[in-house]
Amino acid sequence: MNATSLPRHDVRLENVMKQFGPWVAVNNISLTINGGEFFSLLGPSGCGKSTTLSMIGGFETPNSGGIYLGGEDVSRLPPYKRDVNTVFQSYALFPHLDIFENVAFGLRRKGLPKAEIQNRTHEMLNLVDLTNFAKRKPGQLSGGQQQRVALARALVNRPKLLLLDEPLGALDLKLRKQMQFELKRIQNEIGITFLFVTHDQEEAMAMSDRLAVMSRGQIEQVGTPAEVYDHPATEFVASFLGASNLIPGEVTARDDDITSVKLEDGAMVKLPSTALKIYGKSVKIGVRPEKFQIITGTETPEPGWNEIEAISGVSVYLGVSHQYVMTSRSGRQLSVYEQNSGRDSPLAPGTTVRLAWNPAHTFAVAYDPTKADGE
Amino acid sequence: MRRLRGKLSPYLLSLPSWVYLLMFFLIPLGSMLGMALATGDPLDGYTMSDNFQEFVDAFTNYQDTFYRSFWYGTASTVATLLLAYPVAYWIAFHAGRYKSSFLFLIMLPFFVSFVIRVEAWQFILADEGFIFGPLKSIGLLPQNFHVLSTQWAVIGGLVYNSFAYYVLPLYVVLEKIDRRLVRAANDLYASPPTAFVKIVLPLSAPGVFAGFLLVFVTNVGDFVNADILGGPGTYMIGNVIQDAFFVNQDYPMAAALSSMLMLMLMIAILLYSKAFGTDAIQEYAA
Amino acid sequence: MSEDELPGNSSQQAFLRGLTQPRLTRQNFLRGAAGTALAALTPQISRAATVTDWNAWWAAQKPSDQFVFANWPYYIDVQGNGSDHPSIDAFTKQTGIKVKYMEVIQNNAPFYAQIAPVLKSGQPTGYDMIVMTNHWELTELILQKWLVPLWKEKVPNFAKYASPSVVSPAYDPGNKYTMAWQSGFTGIAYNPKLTKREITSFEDLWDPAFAGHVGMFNDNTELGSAALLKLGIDPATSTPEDWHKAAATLRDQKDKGLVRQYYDQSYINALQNGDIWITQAWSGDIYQANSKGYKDLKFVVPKEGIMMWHDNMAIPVGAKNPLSALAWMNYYYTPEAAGIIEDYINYICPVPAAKDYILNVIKDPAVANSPLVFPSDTDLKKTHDFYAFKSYAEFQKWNSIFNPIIQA
Amino acid sequence: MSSVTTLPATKAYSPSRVGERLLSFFTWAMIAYNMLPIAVMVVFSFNTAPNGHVALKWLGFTLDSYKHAFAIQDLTGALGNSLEVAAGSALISVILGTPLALALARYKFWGKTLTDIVIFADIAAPAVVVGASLLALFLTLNLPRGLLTIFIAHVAFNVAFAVVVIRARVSGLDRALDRAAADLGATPWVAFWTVVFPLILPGIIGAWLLCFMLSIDDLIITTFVAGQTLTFPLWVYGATKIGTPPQVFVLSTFVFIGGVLLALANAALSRKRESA
Repeated sequence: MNATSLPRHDVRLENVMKQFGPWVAVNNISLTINGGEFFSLLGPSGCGKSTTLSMIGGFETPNSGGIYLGGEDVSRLPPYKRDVNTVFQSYALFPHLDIFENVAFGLRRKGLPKAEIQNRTHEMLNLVDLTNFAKRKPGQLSGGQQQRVALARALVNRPKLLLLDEPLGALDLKLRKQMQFELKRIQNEIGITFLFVTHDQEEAMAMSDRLAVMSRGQIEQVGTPAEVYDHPATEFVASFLGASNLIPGEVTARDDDITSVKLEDGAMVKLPSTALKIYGKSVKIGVRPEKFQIITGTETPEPGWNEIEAISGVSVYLGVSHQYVMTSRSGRQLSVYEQNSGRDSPLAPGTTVRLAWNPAHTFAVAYDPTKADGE
Repeated sequence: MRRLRGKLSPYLLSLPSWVYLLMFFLIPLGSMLGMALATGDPLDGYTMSDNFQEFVDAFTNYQDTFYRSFWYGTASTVATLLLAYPVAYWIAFHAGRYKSSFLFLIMLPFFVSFVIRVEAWQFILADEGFIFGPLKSIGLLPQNFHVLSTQWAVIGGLVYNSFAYYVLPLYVVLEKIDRRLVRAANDLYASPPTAFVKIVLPLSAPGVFAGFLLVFVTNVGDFVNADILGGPGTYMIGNVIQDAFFVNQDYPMAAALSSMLMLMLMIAILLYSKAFGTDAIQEYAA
Repeated sequence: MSEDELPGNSSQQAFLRGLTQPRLTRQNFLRGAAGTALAALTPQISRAATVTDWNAWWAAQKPSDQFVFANWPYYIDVQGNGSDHPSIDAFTKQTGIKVKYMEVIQNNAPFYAQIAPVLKSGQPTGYDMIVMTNHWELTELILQKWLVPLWKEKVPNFAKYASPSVVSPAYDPGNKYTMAWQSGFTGIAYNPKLTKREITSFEDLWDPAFAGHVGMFNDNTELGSAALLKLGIDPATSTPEDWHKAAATLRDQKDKGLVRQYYDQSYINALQNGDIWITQAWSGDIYQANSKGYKDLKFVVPKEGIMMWHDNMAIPVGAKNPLSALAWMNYYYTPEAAGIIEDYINYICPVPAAKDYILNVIKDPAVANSPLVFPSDTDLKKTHDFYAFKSYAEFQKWNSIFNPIIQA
Repeated sequence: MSSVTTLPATKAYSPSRVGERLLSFFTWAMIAYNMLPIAVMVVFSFNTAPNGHVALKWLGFTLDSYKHAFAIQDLTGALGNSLEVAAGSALISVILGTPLALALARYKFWGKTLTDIVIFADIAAPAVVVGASLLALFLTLNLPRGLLTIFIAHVAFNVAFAVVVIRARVSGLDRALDRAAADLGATPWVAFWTVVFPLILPGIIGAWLLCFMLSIDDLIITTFVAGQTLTFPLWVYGATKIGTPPQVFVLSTFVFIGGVLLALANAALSRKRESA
């Protein structure tokens, strides 16, 4: 298949809203996915990501707002009139049809000439490496093979957009990793826009060019995996993408470069002003567990690094690292990862240490101290 | 437009059956009730009146027959349950890959007409038939002994005819029970009988009740078993209704009796659907 | 034959009929839908018996080459293993008329109940000839004007061959509507091997030694009449008081567990199988059973007397082939046809001359000389007639006394 | 993993082994009991019947009744009527029932509970009541009783069974399959015929078979609405009164064998379909 020749289409959602009775599933979201992009919608179950996907696929109609595919408004087109294809979570392979017929299903609906159906189907089976399975029924295939059939069945139609609804959820860990690369490879090869829905943050980060984190029917943040991970815009994003330590504090000084924050236990920390997009006085500053450096005894941190005091608790050995649960002076539990490169034996519980980190690795999210602390 | 069609589709899909059931099930039942309120005789015709007396008469005249029908219905259903449960249990839990073969064996009698099956029992149980005849001639049974024409023959016939109808719903529920639950119970110190009583039996309750209802309702309204296998004093309400229609032409009485029977059974059905929901009952009815 | 003649030609009649006969109107339908199924059962629906000039009606009938004959099972000669009836074949050969012979009548009341609503709604029953016993149902058919008055000029053989016992009977004076098919006795049959003694009286049906093996009829006319005879009462002249007495003795019989079952024709099966030892019985059935291998079975004329009944051919209104039906009646009233049939069914033949035919042509002296098939005058003196109901109320009275015995 | 723990466990309980034996014996005994009347029917169809009725006593083996299997025209005709009504009413029931089964299995709609109750009432209503009320209706409509009314009545009680059986099959169907079909360009109509229908077809066939069997077996309801038309059960019921001709047993044996073969063929076919 001459994949690179396929045109790339962007997808635009404008103020899309979907309600089921009183329940607002998708609340007024707007989003642009660039043509040829591998884009992920990430969020916990019930956040509205599947509903969003359903609306783009045409299985649900938005109550308001518009969905544009390559500039064309498709929001009210039924699924069978949209150039969008889906890889379903359960694959939804037709159990009564063999693999060839499953893949050829969409082409037959378009009424293409027989020869072309033959060619394109075989080409696609070849791409997903299932040529020898053409005459089998879906029930006779393994999970990974079924997944590839589902992919082939969708891609063979050369859609403007491919929707993937948690397609790897049913696979075991090893196969999942393998399929992540496989998907990435195919997407690179054919260049179609992929919209991938998942609740697995690692998967989303590993595969996406950009991703959107959703919560309660709204988009919390859109960006590249690194942007979203390193500088989460909200407390929700911070905690949903990996572990993070969030400590409340108050901004004491702020200039163009550096902002100073006084933490709840009295420690003063600095962070780049660019990391602080909020202008309230109360903030929570965040540090990822792997950014901490553990300093014991008389060691000194790198100059200019932030530093707080903590008491080490239980630790877990993970091969590449040790994970500690530590307690700050104000009694807050902190998660700390240390590479297993220096220390011979883990810190004994009860050891008083200092945790230091580079101010550039600090982020901050809004904090309303009048509300109960969520942590 | 599409959304409208989406909303309408369940109604469009139900419409044909609904129209049919309305015309040939619900309306006739309604007319039945109407007819029960009529007065008159076959020579001069009937007129509508609000004659509830017919219901009173139906009950007072045929009180015993009602009781008897319900007694036969209950006895035969309980007996069928006791016979069908172990069989369904064994097939579901021990028949392994021959499950469907056993179910097929259970279903086999359905391939022979109901009347012929009942008639075959008349053959089997005949006083001088191939079972009792020899027993009598060697003196094991008194000359006078007979099973036919007694209530036991009628109940026995009902049990025979409902056996397969009861095995199937029981099998459906039992088959669904996760065998690991029994293992878990055994693991938690339940002996096999205890595990059965505490785990299997409660989980199979919906099938027990659904089957009970279906078999009970069918048996209470039957008249063929009583007619072919019964004797004097085994008249069931079905026989009386049939007579009222075909012998005495007392249409209002026939209608009143039918309405009362339907009413009593509907109460039982509604109680059931309140307790277990209507979905479940259809599932086991299949 | 005609009663109230309508003036004018037949098209005018049709017009008048159109005015008086209801069609299925929307209103009618809605009334049905609204909750009453009575439309067909109410007098507003006028009957098919709107024919008033039967002479004209008969004159308008065209000959046909078939007719539908509804009869009781095993009530005609049979050859071979199935549905071969030599008498019918001979009739078809003679007249070119095919007979659709249907054994659909198990008992008078159910059959009447089957056809009555049809007749009431003015539709044809589908039968051109039916056979009914001289019970209430036949009386009702006549009262309802649901039988076609016979055109007797077409049945000359009746006058020529009919036995006096079936000419102008009380239930149909002048044979206006009916001609007898067979007559018969209702007496007692028993299996001497099982009763182990001879039976002579209706009292024997109440013998506790036979508990659980006594058969009685579920036809309440037959049932009640047997009890009346047992009490020494002539059914034909009995009173409601007598009926109550009869019912009491029947109830006693049932409560003591004597009765095995109240049978329709199935009693013969039960008797042959040994389920019942002694039973009310129809003479011809026992004759047939004897000739088919159940030689032990015996029929007795009890000392109290015996019931005699008549099964009658009649043409229901709406019949499509009445002329063919008449042709059959005429054919039946010949010594040959009656003889062939009689030799097989062995009830009481309405054609005495058939005796010679059976004796000389068929050469079956057992039947020809049987006093039950061709009874002597002395035998006929022992017979009783059923009580003839004068109204529906009277019939209901009888029902209300005897039905509870069967049903409860 | 689980086999390691369970294998010794099952062997350890010897009482349950005894119980299992007893149960298995009981099951076989019940199957024998279940089959007894059929065995009687088949055996006695070979009994000599000198007077045209099946005799209680064994009078000797004969094939006569098989040679004259179709000698009783009324009986053969009645069997023909029965087959006709059963096949036709089952077909109509399935055609009416399939859409309703789809609606009940796939939609929530106003009146669904009521529909459920009506369907169940139709299954559970005593046959005498259904028969009697239909007779009353036909009388009201001046509809002559015959094949047509038998047909109408049989559809009336079969529809509910068709709905229940097909519905079970539809419920087991993954809704994502519909979505997938639509996603791949199939209109709802095409999606139904290419995906849903082939997948619920076994259910539809099963429903048809059930309806066919219920119909061919029905006596009680048919008694009321048959008029002068005879079906096989009606004829047989009439014949029980005066003795059953051996042909009844012979034809029933044919029907039995035919039914069993049909069911086996269906089972084999669906097994093949599922495994292929």
